[in-house]
Amino acid sequence: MKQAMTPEEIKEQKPYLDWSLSEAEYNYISDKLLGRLPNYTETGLFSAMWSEHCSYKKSKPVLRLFPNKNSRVLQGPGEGAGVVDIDDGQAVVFKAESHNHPTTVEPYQGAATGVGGILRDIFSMGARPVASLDSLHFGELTDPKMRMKVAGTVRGIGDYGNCMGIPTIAGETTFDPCYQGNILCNAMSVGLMDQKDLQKGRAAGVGNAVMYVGAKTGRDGIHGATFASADFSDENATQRSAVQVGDPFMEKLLLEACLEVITKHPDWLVGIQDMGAAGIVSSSAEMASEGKSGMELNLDLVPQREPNMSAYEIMLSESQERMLLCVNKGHEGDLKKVFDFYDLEAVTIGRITSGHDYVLYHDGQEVCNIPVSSLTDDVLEEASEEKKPERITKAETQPAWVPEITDAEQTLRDLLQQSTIADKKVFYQQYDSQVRTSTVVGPGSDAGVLRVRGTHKGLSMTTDGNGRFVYLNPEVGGQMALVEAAANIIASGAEPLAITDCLNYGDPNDPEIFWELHQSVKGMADACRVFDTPVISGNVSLYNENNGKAIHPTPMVGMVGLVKNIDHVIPSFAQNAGDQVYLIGKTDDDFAGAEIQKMMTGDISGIVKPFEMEHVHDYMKRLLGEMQAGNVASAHDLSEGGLGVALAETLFKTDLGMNLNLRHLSAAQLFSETPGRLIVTVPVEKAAKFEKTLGEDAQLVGEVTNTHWLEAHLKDAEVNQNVTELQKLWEEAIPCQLKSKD
Amino acid sequence: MTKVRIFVTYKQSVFDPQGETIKDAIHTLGHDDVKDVQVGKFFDVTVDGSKDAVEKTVKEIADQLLVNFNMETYTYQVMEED
Amino acid sequence: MTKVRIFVTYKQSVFDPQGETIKDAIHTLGHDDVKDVQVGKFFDVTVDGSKDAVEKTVKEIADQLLVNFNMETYTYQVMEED
Amino acid sequence: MKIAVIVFPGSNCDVDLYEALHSVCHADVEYVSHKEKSLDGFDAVMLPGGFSYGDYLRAGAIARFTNIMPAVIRMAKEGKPVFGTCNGFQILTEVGLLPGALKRNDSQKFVCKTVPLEVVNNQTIFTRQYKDHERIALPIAHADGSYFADEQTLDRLEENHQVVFRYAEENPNGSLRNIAGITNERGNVLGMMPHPERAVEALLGSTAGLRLFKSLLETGSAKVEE
Ligand SMILES: Nc1ncnc2c1ncn2[C@@H]1O[C@H](COP(=O)(O)OP(=O)(O)O)[C@@H](O)[C@H]1O
Ligand SMILES: [Mg+2]
Repeated sequence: MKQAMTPEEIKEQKPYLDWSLSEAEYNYISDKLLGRLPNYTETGLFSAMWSEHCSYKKSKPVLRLFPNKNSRVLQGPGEGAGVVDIDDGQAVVFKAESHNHPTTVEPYQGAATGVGGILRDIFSMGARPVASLDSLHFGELTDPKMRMKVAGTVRGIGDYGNCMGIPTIAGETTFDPCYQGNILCNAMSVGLMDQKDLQKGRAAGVGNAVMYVGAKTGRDGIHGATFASADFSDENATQRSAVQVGDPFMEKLLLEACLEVITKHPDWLVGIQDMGAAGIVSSSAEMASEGKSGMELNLDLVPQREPNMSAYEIMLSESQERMLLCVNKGHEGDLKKVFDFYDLEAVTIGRITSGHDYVLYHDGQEVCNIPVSSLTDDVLEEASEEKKPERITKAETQPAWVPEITDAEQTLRDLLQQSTIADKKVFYQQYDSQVRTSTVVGPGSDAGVLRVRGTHKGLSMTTDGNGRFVYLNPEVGGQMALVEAAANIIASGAEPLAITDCLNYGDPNDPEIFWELHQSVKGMADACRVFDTPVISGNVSLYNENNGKAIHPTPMVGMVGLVKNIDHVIPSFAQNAGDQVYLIGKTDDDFAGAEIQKMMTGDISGIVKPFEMEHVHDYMKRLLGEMQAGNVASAHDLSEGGLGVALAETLFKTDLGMNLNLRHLSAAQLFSETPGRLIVTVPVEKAAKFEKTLGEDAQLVGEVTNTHWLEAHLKDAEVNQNVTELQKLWEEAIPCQLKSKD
Repeated sequence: MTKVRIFVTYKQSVFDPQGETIKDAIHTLGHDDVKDVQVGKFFDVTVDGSKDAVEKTVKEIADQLLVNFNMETYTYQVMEED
Repeated sequence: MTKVRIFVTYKQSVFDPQGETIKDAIHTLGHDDVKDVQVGKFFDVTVDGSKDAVEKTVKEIADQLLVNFNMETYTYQVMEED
Repeated sequence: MKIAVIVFPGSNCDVDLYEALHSVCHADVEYVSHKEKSLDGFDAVMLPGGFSYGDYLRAGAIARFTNIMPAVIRMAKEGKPVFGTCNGFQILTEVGLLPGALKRNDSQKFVCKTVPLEVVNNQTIFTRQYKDHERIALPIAHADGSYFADEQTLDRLEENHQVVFRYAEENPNGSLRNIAGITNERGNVLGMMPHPERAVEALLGSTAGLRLFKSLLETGSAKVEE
């Protein structure tokens, strides 16, 4: 068999260093795990499986901080996706995944295959994907190259989801120079299932078949897993094409075939897992490990698209739209028949063996024989150095920046046109947000809401994160990411259930970056405990750097909430003239990392102040009670741009206005971004009850009018703006930048 | 004026799901004699200038705009001149 | 085996916004020497059989599948034989 | 009336059509696989939206060769109601049951939003519950919805009152003469890009599409006489 190098040559020439396996790891594998030198194929398998992407060797110690259980959690992290009980024998399944590096290199295919990958994670659990979300962070639109990347990314997400027939119902899109050389593309998928159909990625039962289904294997994305774990510079632009191409049509067939087997023939199936990063090796080794089994695969039986693929290439290929199944002996033919109906390949490529060895044959020869656990469980966790960055220590001693507002109206108009705040319709209108006819609230609100067909329930979902706050104060920024997600869910009238996350950071070998990771995860974890929203799945993306410069630490929170009665979903815009307007939560001078700071100073600086999470949680819970009781007409959370922007957004798409007494606030505070606030409208007849429940946490600030003017009286300024004009500025800002000729 | 046809195709190793699906459809029509199908796109551009200038332009617009070198490659052919 | 390249374009009378969009983008790059851009797709099909049989196949698959004659038209070119 | 909803490989609005008919209209409806050859026992057939065969090559181009299509054509010839929305409309033009073709949107982009339409012909079996020239708003969600036909065909369509829906305020895709939906000459085959099946429940924002299904279902014998 053509192994490219002998084990001795590998030891001498150390090719594994290029595959991101360290010498210490190599020696540990040789001396402690195998007691011999690994051959070429084995070395390749180790470097992929021991990469950060597959093993989480650096982030694991930090991930342990996350709570991941409560009475509703049926499946926490570790499987394809997390599963949460939503009563009536049903469950919601969700997970998010990053595809940052592939999207930066090839935006269209990178984004498309990101969506494809996360969808397979959902249906491998036995759930039907019912909605997608995305979280996109780009460089500034003033760069024409970035405009093309933005267009490609959005088209990629749209094309894949649209073709699959899964609505994309919410997401976020932000712009900051820190993402100029490394864009972030995080995709989240939500599925719905009957609890009885729950599957695991598990292979067990001596003699049972390992079956490969779906697309053929080519040389796509070889070393994608290790590639994603390596620093990322312009040199990579010249590497030979290993771009993974998505085939959503094939995936649609795969989805239907897999769900047919899972729901109609549960007795055939032992386990199922999608082939994601590091392809066949990670799926098969993880399934064997989970089932505490041995496994033998014959690679000659793997359907191949290209000739002369080596064992190493077959095992590490990241060709898309493939799944691995463990099938009870004797049912291989039955299973094949189902897949035949969908014109899909289903091939037995190996068997479960007694013992715990992972054995591969290629061209009639044994090319790998190692303990299963050496690939999956024996990975050396790495303790990382941490150091608090100078910039934070320094900022702590400096006075906080407060904007000087000379023209509050103009400031509001300018803020509405900031690309991070402006209307994102140009993007999300490229996504089918209604297919499957269950979308109650689509993109353009705080959270997307789906009804659960056949019940009175609904599911509310959102993705949120703000790298600027995390950069200035990782711990508080981490808390804020969770609180913002919770505010969005609650604004829709839903009870937060649990979260998934994508942790997007720079090179963790830099002690300052690892400190950011650690602190922000701690902040998120604490907030998760306060809100009782365990982390049920997630994903880590490190090495998000370009030519040595890291992105802002950008943890993304994907939260799902339960709507008890779908008829009580709360809209995010004002409903009736005469309704009372309340501001929920305290407003302070919080400008560090705020959109107004970036707009006025061109940069962000200062310290993001801590806030009282328990208190925020307490009044949000009471607010939710009022919503569920039908006492609230609309609710919108305050995020980028603060109260001023939120008030305008509450009036867009209506023909109403507001008259507000904000004399306790300065003009600057109109744009402060103190976390945990919402703007809520309440019918007059419900106001007394509402005020009683919310007490001091709700401040009556005015009423909804039928003038379509936003009128606000502040301590040191007056705002009187025509909403139609504001809306026009907000709507045209991004299309205008996209069309720019320079 | 010179008319140049620029052909853009996927690189060899890149998977082309469209070509596969079309091949299957052709087989459904009964044409098993068709062994392979690959899909590409072409651009007919009309360019003003000397022969050398035209070729320079073609290369530049291919490099900067028409071709995605992550996965595509191109050739071109001068169709007619006048 | 014969390789045939089948070119499919919109009919002359059909408005093709894509060509216009690309032309504009080329002008933005500063290439005002590009006067016109038309876009088409092509299919490289590898067919087994005699020359006549191959041409017959090409015509049939073009007529039945590859071309929508409401808006498109096609030409083809034999690329290589062996 | 018993209605078949055809499921092609890659159909994905099949659920939407089915549920609109089943859960909302309480009609007798069944999914039928593209592999079937017969539609015996059905009184009407509907082709759903989605991406049959991934829209590879052209939207609807490959689906027209599936086993079920001869049976669909037969039903059309017999004068029974045949309805296609979105990808279904594209398939109906590809197979020649409706004239013209659907091009890529002028914007070159997929577009999902709700657009105003005018009911141009309320005398069809599909539209008789709408008022003459009524304005309604229906969702669209497509990348290839720009209706194209040559001038004579367009003139003939208008003379015969085959244009049933027109985009009323903005033209979202570049369709000639703002055409959003047409029938065949006999009036028993309707194809349209907008999705009436997505507008049948107030909970989801609109019921403007409901009367299309009701028109058909409340016809008694839906068969169109020649
Ligand atoms: N990439 C995207 N995909 C889908 N929806 C998006 C995307 N970007 C923004 N949106 C939608 O636009 C609206 C505004 O987004 P954002 O300003 O991030 O809201 P918020 O601050 O309330 O989280 C939301 O409804 C969001 O779902
Ligand atoms: Mg919000």
